Amino acid sequence: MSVNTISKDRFKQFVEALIQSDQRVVGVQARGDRFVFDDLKAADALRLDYDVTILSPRKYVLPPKEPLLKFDGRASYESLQESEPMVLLGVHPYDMAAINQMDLLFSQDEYDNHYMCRRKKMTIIACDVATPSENVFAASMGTATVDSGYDMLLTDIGDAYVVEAATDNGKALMNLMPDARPASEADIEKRQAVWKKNEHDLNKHMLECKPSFLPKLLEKNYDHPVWEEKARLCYSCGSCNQVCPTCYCFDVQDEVNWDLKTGVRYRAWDGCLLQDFATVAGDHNFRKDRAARFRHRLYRKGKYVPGKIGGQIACVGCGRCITACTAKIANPVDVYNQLMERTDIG
Amino acid sequence: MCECCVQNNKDIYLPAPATITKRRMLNGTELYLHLESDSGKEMEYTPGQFVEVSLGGIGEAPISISSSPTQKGLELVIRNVGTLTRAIHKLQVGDKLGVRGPYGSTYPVEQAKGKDLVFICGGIGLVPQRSFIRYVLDHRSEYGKVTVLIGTKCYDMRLFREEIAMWQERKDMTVMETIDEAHDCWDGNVGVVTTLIPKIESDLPKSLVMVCGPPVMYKFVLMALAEVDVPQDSIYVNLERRMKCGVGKCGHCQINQHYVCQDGPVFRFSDLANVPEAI
Amino acid sequence: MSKNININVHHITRVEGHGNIVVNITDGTIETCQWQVPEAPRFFEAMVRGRRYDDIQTIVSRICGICSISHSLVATRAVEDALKLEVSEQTDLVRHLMHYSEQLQSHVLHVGYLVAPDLFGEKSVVPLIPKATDAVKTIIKAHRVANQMSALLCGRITHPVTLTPGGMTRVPTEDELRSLKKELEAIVPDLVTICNVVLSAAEALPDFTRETEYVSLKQNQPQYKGTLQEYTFYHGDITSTDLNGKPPVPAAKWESVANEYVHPQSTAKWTKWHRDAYAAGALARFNNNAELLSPLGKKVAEMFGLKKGCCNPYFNSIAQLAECAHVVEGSLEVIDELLTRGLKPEKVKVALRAGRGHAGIEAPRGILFHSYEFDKNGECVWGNCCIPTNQNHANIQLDFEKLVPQFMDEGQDALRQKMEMLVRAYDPCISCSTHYLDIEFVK
Amino acid sequence: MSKPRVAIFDFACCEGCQLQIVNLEEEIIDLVGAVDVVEWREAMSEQSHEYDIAIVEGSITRPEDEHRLQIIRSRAKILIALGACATIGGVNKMKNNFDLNEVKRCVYGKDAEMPHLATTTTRALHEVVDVDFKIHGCPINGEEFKQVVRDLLLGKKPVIPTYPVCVECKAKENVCRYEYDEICLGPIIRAGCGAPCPSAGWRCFGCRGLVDNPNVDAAKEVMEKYNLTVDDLKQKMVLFNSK
Ligand SMILES: Cc1cc2nc3c(=O)[nH]c(=O)nc-3n(C[C@H](O)[C@H](O)[C@H](O)COP(=O)(O)OP(=O)(O)OC[C@H]3O[C@@H](n4cnc5c(N)ncnc54)[C@H](O)[C@@H]3O)c2cc1C
Ligand code: SF4
Ligand code: SF4
Ligand code: SF4
Repeated sequence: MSVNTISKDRFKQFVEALIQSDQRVVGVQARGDRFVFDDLKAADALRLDYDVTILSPRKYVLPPKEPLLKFDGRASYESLQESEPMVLLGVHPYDMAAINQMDLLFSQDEYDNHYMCRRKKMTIIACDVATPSENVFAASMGTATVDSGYDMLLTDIGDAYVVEAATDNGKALMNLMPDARPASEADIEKRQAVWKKNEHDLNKHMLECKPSFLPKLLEKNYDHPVWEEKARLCYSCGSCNQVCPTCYCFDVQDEVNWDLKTGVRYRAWDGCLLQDFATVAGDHNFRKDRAARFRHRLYRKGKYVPGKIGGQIACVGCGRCITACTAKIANPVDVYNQLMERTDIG
Repeated sequence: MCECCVQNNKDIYLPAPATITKRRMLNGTELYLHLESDSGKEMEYTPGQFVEVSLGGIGEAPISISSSPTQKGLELVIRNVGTLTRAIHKLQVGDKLGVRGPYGSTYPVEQAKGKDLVFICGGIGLVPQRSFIRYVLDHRSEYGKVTVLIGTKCYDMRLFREEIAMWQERKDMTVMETIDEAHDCWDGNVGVVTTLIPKIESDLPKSLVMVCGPPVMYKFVLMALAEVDVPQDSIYVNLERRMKCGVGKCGHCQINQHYVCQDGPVFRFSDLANVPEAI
Repeated sequence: MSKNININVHHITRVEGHGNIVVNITDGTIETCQWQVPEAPRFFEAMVRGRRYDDIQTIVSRICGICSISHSLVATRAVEDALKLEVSEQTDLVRHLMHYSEQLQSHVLHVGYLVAPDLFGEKSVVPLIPKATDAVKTIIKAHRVANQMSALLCGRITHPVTLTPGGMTRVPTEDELRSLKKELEAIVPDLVTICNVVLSAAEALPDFTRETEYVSLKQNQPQYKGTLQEYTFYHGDITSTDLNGKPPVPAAKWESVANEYVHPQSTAKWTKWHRDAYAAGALARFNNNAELLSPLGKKVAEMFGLKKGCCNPYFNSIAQLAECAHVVEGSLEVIDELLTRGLKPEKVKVALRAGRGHAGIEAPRGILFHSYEFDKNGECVWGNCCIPTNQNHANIQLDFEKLVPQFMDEGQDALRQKMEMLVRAYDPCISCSTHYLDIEFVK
Repeated sequence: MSKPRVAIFDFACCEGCQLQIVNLEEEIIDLVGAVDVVEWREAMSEQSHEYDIAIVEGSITRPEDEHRLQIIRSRAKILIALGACATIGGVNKMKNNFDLNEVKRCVYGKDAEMPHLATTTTRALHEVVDVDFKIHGCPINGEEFKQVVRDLLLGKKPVIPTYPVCVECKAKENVCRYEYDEICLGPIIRAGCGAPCPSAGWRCFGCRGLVDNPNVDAAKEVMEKYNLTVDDLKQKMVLFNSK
């Protein structure tokens, strides 16, 4: 691991050089009065001071619609893999934490090479949060800062960035930053201060328990009235699923060409809040009630997925679902805190 | 395909071609298929597991393996309920389809050795159970008493009639069949499958009981088993959910914390105690 | 040759909407010769009442799928007139572009898919595919570019969603405009190809003329430099070949031009101005504005010998071809203008007031008028629309009355073919008017 | 296997959905290669009484239309309703909010009683005959149309979304209209269009019709959260979702 400092001007040159390189560069940019990840065409468009992006970088890690294989007739199949080398620039710590979780989920048990292959070709330049968003609560979830997964981590310390290269990929990128100097003690301290501040500030909604307590909290509250109270207003629109960096459920469909023989099998984002997520043939729906679907999401974040990935909570506190939910009921902290109120923590 | 995929050499979503070598309708809606893999390699599986069956352009569906690994090829039984299953019903001997798997948990083939076994099957639930039953029959000496209860909605829907008749001939197993609705050609038991439970001769609390059937059946069978003191950890249920990937990623088959495709489809009932969505 | 003719084309094909042609000739005497419009009436003017000012364009866009952009645009402008809303030059330019996309799309569709089969003696474009694959593909390509242009500017191809009284909800980015420009430049040679293909079959256009009043918009005060000020589709007052030096009529007074009346042959209303009927459409625009066409537009007209004052209705399709060229060149000009100015998102501000507003615009098939009145809450209390196809119905009837005697000796099939072609030449959009063409030769 | 015979018909509508078929551009050549188009008045002169699949656009607004639709139904094995006018009645149904005689008078004045101007309550196709499949939208989405046709040719039940527009809107990375305290029907309207309207800065006005199970009970409380009222919502629903 090497830690350097580079001035913001010089950093811009680095981004320019990156854009000129032969890989795809995706970075955070403004769209209207919000921010999005998009292909970066000029260094000036990069906005590392952003608060939060509308969609998380999941859209690159697990694209909304991705071909899995092509078929020719009923029984002839061939894998499709469309990934390309890519640099993802400006990933916030909570989103990095989400990607780390997904890496685990897609590599464990059955190894998903469509996902993993793309990840391996991806270089992630993370960056610490400079402007807290209106609903972020990463501090409550322990994801205000992150210490793994990225190839490079940037921290804005005023007129310069502290740059930490964490992998070989990251170190190779340092070659595009000839002007970077080893970070001084003072710079490192400034970075420490940013981390400390974020661990305090990124907390617009305060979870009243340690995240590690959530599985236990949920264990006891399956029939809690809050599920029905909240879900009463739920539109089953899956907005909370769509924007969430840790949601990864998908649907699989075949699309056939006009020869009615060849075509592509692809997967596309799905959402457990959608009415027919658990419907099988004969229209039997295993999760028919809004409340049951609403509960399922928060159980997945707080209990089920943690059970698969060594206890890590699958809500990273980005706050996107809070903003995205039209009915204003999706706030996980709000729900978990209500469970706390009526639960004996013993 | 790119390099790193080639390195890993396995795409978990990639079906392998197989050819239909036998085909017959078991009743008006259920089709029996015998498949052989085009690669010539036998699939290695254990009773209770399932495969994902594919028709390019139409889609994929999870289907239980009905054959036993002690025999050659793969046997499936497919009920015509929707798009893919309807398309499969149109296939003929010699036609090909895609298969990947096997997936999911298995019946307790090893732990069951030496024990009395009871199979309670409702309708198409006989299909996966048959895999284990045939396995047991092929290793008959290793297991205790074998009792098979089969309940079918109506006379015409009964599956594997000749095979059941052969089982009934055997001295080393007990097979009891019932149909829900009386029928002119039927002089056997009439009533739901639970009515057969009192007739079981094995020492039920010491037996392993395997249950598979439509969602509504479980509640009643499990209640009946509780009444006769079968401990929950001696009961195995075989559950079904919507499924897309079959490999624990897509999220559709989740029952609370469990993935049917990985933790199931065969569950020990005691493991489902805190799983309210299961039954 | 038989002197008895019975033509009964019930729902003429390859036109938008439903229309019938009925001709009955016994022993050389014309007993019936009718152009009928049986389209189901849809009552838009009644349905807009009670709706808010910013839903009007969404509703009336559904009058017609092919000219939905014109309907949305004219409605939006009528609402703006009622609420006294000014739009920025940027909005005006983007709307021009949007409008051009529709002219191009509609004209290419009409000439390429609906008229060309007649010229080549086919029943539809389908049999032309194997015979003239390249030509058909060229037409498809031009059509696709026009549609992409609509999709970019309107938010979707048909029934625009970017228009709102007072402005635009979305304007294209400069990158998007630059790539549009490339696409448009690339289809200029294709347009020439299409014109040559049509020219090769132009002798199939019947030799038929009838003195006609032609009504269209004309723009007196230039809005911007270049093409935009001239051959107008979007701004301007109502002019006519019968005005004889009198000043054009402002669009607000359109009701005194159209003089709508209900005719028993039609569910759509008919119109007349200085004579018993007038014609609207590309030929009308050409006859009033020919000298203002873009250079390539003029060239196309020349290729076909189309000159100002042409009274052959079949030449409407040729005027459309000239307009295609004009519109592509005009679009390139507008894009350059927008790129020079740079595009900025704009906030739309609306202050409600009670009032009535009117607007006129050139839809692909002719002049189109909308008027609305709103109460102080911005709710519509009255609406009135007058659609180009309706303005042509009476003229088609009069053309028929001259055409049938002229060509009846050629026999039933040839006559029927000419009558169908005539209707198609007007590019009727009967669903606008309500719906259009069935020809009946009554037995 | 012989190619299925397809006929396309229209009733009261703007024909914009048929236009979307034309707008398939090159792919229309593939389409006419995969099926036998035997009647399509807007695009060709041939006509036929024998067809397997009838694609029908438009609403039923007159007694004679009802009769014609019944004949089409009796001849077709599969009947597909094409576009909002056919699937939900579309804008034509706004007429049903008024007294019919008054509507006629409003448009035709003193001539309103002329017999050829007769009109009845607007109905969607399924309110008159059995409809096998619905391709929603005003206009339809060409991609969805292609998929439905190919699925049917394959003998596959087309997958039409049962979830609301918000799903696709969110995927397009739009800022929700409600965040600006503006109204949008996205949460209760069936997806499949790709949310072009919110993506263009406009509201979803509901052209694809309601989802199967819209949460109408939530409307009042949710609208209040944005300083809007249920009446605001209803004002917008009238456009495409009148009774
Ligand atoms: C572990 C397991 C074993 C099964 N074994 C058998 C068997 O041996 N024989 C048999 O006939 N059927 C079996 N099923 C059910 C079978 O998978 C469904 O009937 C089949 O998916 C229906 O597909 P379709 O395209 O014909 O129906 P459609 O209704 O057209 O399918 C709609 C969609 O719902 C999904 N879906 C519908 N029903 C189910 C379901 N029950 N499970 C999972 N997804 C579903 C499918 O993915 C499909 O995309 C099994 C299901 C599971 C989970
Ligand atoms: S549940 Fe909500 S706050 Fe948590 S990670 Fe997902 S979108 Fe962010
Ligand atoms: S803008 Fe409309 S469609 Fe989009 S998310 Fe918001 S409510 Fe849903
Ligand atoms: S967003 Fe709404 S109005 Fe727009 S196309 Fe989709 S359903 Fe129709």
